[in-house]
Amino acid sequence: MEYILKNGIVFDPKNNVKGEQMDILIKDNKITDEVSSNAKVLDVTGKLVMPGGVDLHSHIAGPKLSIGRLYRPEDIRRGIKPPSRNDISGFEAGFSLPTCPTIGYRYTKMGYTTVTEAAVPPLEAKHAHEEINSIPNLDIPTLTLFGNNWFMLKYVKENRLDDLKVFISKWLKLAKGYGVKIVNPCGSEAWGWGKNVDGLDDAEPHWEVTGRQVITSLTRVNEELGLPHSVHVHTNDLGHPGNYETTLETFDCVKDIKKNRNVDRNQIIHCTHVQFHSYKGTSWRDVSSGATELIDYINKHNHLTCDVGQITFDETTTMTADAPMEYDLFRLTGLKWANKDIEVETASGLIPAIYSQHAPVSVLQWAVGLEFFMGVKDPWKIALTTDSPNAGPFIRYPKIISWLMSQEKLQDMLDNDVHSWATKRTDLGTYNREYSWDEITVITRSSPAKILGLEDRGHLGLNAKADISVYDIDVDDFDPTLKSNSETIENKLLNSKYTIKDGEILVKDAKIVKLVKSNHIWCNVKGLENSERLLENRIKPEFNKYYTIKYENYGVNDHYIKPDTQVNVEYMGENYESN
Amino acid sequence: MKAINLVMTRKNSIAIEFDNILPELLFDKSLTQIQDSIIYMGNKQLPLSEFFEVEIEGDCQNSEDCLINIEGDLSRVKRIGFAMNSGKIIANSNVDFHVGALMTGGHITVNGDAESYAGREMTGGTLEIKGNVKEFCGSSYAGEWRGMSGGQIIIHGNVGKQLADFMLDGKIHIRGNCDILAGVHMSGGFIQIDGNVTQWIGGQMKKGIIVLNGKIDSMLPGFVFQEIVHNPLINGQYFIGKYRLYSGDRGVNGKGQIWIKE
Amino acid sequence: MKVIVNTGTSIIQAFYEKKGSTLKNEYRQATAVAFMDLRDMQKLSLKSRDKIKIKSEWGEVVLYADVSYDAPHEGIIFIPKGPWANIIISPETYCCNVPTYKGIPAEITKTDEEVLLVSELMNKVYNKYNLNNSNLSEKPLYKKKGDEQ
Amino acid sequence: MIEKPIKDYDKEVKNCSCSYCGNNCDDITYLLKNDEIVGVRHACRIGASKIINDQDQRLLSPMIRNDEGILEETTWDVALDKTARLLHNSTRPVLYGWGETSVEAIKKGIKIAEITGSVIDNQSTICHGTSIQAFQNVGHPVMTLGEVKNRADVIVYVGTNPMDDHPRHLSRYTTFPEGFFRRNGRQDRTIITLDPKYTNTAKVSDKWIQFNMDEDYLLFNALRMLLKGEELEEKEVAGVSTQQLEELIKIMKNAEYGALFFGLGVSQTLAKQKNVDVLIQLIEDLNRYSKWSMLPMRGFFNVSGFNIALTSETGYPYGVDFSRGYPRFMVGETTTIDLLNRREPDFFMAVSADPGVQFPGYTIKHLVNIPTIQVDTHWGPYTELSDIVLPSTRVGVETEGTAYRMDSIPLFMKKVIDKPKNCHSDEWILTELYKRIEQLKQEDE
Repeated sequence: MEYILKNGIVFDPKNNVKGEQMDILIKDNKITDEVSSNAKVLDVTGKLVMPGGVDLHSHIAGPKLSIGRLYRPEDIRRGIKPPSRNDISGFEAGFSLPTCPTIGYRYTKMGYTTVTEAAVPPLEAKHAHEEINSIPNLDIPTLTLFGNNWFMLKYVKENRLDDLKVFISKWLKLAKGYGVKIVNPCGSEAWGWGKNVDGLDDAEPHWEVTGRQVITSLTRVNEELGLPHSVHVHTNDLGHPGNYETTLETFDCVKDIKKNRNVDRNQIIHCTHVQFHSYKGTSWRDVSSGATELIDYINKHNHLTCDVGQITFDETTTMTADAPMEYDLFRLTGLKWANKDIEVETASGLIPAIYSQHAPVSVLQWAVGLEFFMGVKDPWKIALTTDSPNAGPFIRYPKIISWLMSQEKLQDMLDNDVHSWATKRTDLGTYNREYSWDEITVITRSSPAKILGLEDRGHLGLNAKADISVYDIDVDDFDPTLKSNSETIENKLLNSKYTIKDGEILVKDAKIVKLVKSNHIWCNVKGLENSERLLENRIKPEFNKYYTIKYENYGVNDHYIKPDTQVNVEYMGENYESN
Repeated sequence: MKAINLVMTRKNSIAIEFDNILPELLFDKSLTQIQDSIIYMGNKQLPLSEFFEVEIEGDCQNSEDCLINIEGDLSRVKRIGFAMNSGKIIANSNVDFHVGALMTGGHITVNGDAESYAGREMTGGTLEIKGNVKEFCGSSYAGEWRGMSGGQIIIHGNVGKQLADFMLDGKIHIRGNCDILAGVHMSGGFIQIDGNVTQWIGGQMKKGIIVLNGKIDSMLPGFVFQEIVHNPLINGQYFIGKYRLYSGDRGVNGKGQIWIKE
Repeated sequence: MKVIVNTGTSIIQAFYEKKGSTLKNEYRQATAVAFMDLRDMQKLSLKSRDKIKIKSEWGEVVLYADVSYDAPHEGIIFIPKGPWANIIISPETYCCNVPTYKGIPAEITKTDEEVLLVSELMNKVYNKYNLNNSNLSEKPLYKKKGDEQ
Repeated sequence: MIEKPIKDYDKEVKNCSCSYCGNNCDDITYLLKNDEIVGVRHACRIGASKIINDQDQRLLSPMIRNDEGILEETTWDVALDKTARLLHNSTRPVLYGWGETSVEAIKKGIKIAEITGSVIDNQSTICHGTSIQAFQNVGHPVMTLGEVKNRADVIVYVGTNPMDDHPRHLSRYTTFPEGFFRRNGRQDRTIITLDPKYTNTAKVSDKWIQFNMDEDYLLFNALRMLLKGEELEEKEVAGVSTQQLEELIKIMKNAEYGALFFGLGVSQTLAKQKNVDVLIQLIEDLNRYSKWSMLPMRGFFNVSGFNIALTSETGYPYGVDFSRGYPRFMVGETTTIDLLNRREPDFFMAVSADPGVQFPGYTIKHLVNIPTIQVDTHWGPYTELSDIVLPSTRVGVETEGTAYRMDSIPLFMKKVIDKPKNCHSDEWILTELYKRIEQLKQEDE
């Protein structure tokens, strides 16, 4: 199929297109520069055109979601929407814990085409992929949890990085994972005994390995393999006042590790939901923002990127492999607590969270997130996330954009809506920045795509994937800086005029018109097959002793990942960029 | 004052759902509009006139002055007064699930028994049931830790198990007896039971007050006897007689009060 | 004699159930059994595998009696879950969706009546198709295609 | 019942997943001769009986009751068309079962429920539904079984008898195996059973605490108090001496890693979900002092998979009512036993489940008055009440598919032998039904 997307106002930061009126040509699933006379014209004169949205960190499939839905029927009820008569999508259910189909409907309507599931334990990877099969309309890479895996801990402890490299390469194949996720390294393992680790250099009591060792080892291995994405790190001490120092140390601990020569991205470490890791103080009474120091570091260094994890003032659900932190939250709030320890690999925890604009701590967290948006100068180093649903459900992205684009709106909130900690305990009030559409495009499309190493998307250049979103906003006649327009921004961005994925129109005029199967994106390292076989033979006896399923039944069978995109990486030995 | 009189003409073993039959939805509607109101029966949607004869008396300007009077065997009519906010409903029969659940205002009288889930998660208004009520009266819905938070429930007969789970606020008055597990997880509000209770009252209770004028077989170990008070003043009301005050549940460091008449 | 009935899984009943042998005598032998306190059996002068009739508010059924080694409680009997126990248990869920499988008050008497096979029992108790019990047995009763009409 | 070792076989298939209980043991070896399973290694007795089952009781052809009330063989087209029409024309249909089929089939079932406005429900409704209600109310602290194997030094079984119901639970997952931090297996662990009955599990435990039936709620309440350091005035709670309770709580508090498993003895007795509710809170409290997790002992091999699949698709774990086109879940109202007790359903289909074995007689009586469909592999009590019988295949033996273990670990179950000629998988049957119902819906429009 061929289309001409005509006369839109196009934002394509990677290709330096900043709001030019132009046509985008689509042939089959790619952007092209020539179409035949059969091409169908979609007139979008004056409308906002961007590449399809890319979310680099969200929780949309796998065991945490299942537990969440199972134990929060009150959240499911809150998001019930009967099927509409003139839409081909079905009913919706769930607010912070949407059902699988609902996730697809809501993201597509927002113009998103790629969403990363950020934490999958390999043991339950089949489950995550099975759920992805029920989510329509997205491309979904999954990040595989390694930060507390016993084999990893053993190799790190014994400094066997070659084995670790082969292990990661093999395990990504087994889990059909895209990249390496590290969550509270060593802390979730310590949770096996009801404990946590305190900071980057507190060794896990049994393994005597520290978070620092895990992060640096996995970063080295990630770069040696040349995986498209860098290590994706949820640093130690999440949600603890005073944790910004750990975060700073984490930023710094990998800075001398060399980046693989073949990768497109700039960073060697991606630190996720930094908002939760940027607090000063010793308790929730004397807590204040530590964002300024972290922002300063990010502005001065190029080896790291981050996403925000912006608070949105909702009743939502927190879910993370950082299980000890969730128990702390349970002690703090007394709300119903869910926990799941997963043998040999990780733990996870969940708890409902109520972020209120009247509660000092929530407001501090909200302001810290916005500080990052305001303070990080280069938008290519940052991505918009809410760590959905942890800080807020993903359907709040448009609301966040409305705050970022209007100082008037933000100031009004600071003056009238939110608790005074926002200005008293953070530097948010000192910024005076308004995001342009170009910058919004970067933090919701181009930057996350680049950070993920998915070069075919996040832009509209020749041969890029034809993933495009069009919003019913007349760019030249619309002032996003006005407070009075912030609701319009939210509504228009929630309901795209067109969402096009792989050259197919999925949404038209805010209605879903087509449902397609989601695509599983995973990373396949080539060139280590022999080493993998040897490692497998060594691992098997241990595996069968300490897991409770057989190694032979462990991996994700191919039929769970149809259709898939296999991102092939040729292993080329040590192949680093020179500094 | 406008009265909408509904007389049942057809009863089914498959229950029907009355979500749309509320004063605030019908007070300004014409006879035909009311007759055409959607009633749910299983996977079918049918007009009210399939099941009821409708008659209107008088007129009103707002829903507060609207009364819906329902006659016939309503034991298979669910959701009477569900999420109602104003006006009055009188059901002259036994009623099915969810009567007065989620109501925020207005007045419901049931001249008969009610099935389970009466007055669940109510936030305002009055629900009065002249007969007995089954399980989960005044409780929260599955998963919700914020239960009934306002309004009052008056039950003339007996109630079943798990009364007022997770109650936060509001008043419940039971004139009859009460089965096990009343006031579990309660963290506020006031329950008065005039009849007897078998056991396990107030388990995991954090706050709130339960007054028991009848007898109880045994108390949970989490409740500690405090004192005997003559004619105590509880929740702004004097209770005549000698009352034993217990506090608990210690298992949750609770400060709930249970007053039991000697 | 008045008793309290508990029902639940037993390993032998589960063995024949999972094997798919519910119509057969071995399933009846494993499942249509009331496991009793020896003292209770003596009170009714019951030997192992004697037959008793058990009656509750919900129905009555004939079972074999046998000695329990797990529940040495007078007045309490255990019946493996299955079509026989179902007849006497309480359907009441108290709005919690699970019927009452345990703690059912019932009365037992010695009897000479037969313990029925599953097919006979289902036909006699529920009588959905009004069949003649003498045609029913351990073998499934059905008409093959092409059988003479 | 003693089986001799099988020597006469020509093929071994290893690492098969058992299709009996929620243990889903995936280390089973099938022994085949001439493409028939003649032996099973590693499985427990019940698992083996499920795998090598009774072939002369097999449902082999679709059947419909004739005028005399006798089931008569028919073609798939006739049986499926009739089923589709009955379901399509019904007002309050119930689709029940699902515990012993694959997630792939379950997902088809959910789709059918959605387009027909049915209630879809599984065996949770008669087993651990109450446990799920408690999870919903107060929390869900669980683990995978390997955590127990590798770490647990204290294991408590409450109201469950795995030695009979989940025979390999102790030997494969919890008590006997060597674990990473428990090198001596059984010797490194303390096993405690709380049960009114002296069960086979109690018999192999280090400690058996007998409590009064139906007083679970009281017992766990008292334990919570003791854990908080409060003293009990009572000398005895629920038939257990206070001293014994104090000893128990001391062991639990001092555990390095504790695991608690509970069964229907907790979820089906008097206080039902509130028993589990307070038990969960006890586990939550214990985590202040030590590490504790819990898990319900799920019965059928994929009862947990149904809960997961249904939450993925609809948000709710069981008892989902699609009568309004979107999911509603209301315990006691949209659940199978309650609906049948109220005589509401006008259509009933059981897929891989036998209500004749599972439901109270009073409940079953309504099945006499309405159309009933059976989709299953074997003749059973429910066949005797079924108007239409659709013979299906055995997952993990004749059909592949996904199942979830009691701790929600997904397993892919193999197809090892061919199905009987005229049987079809549940997934196939439901796909065919779906197509026919879609067709009928289109004809209506």
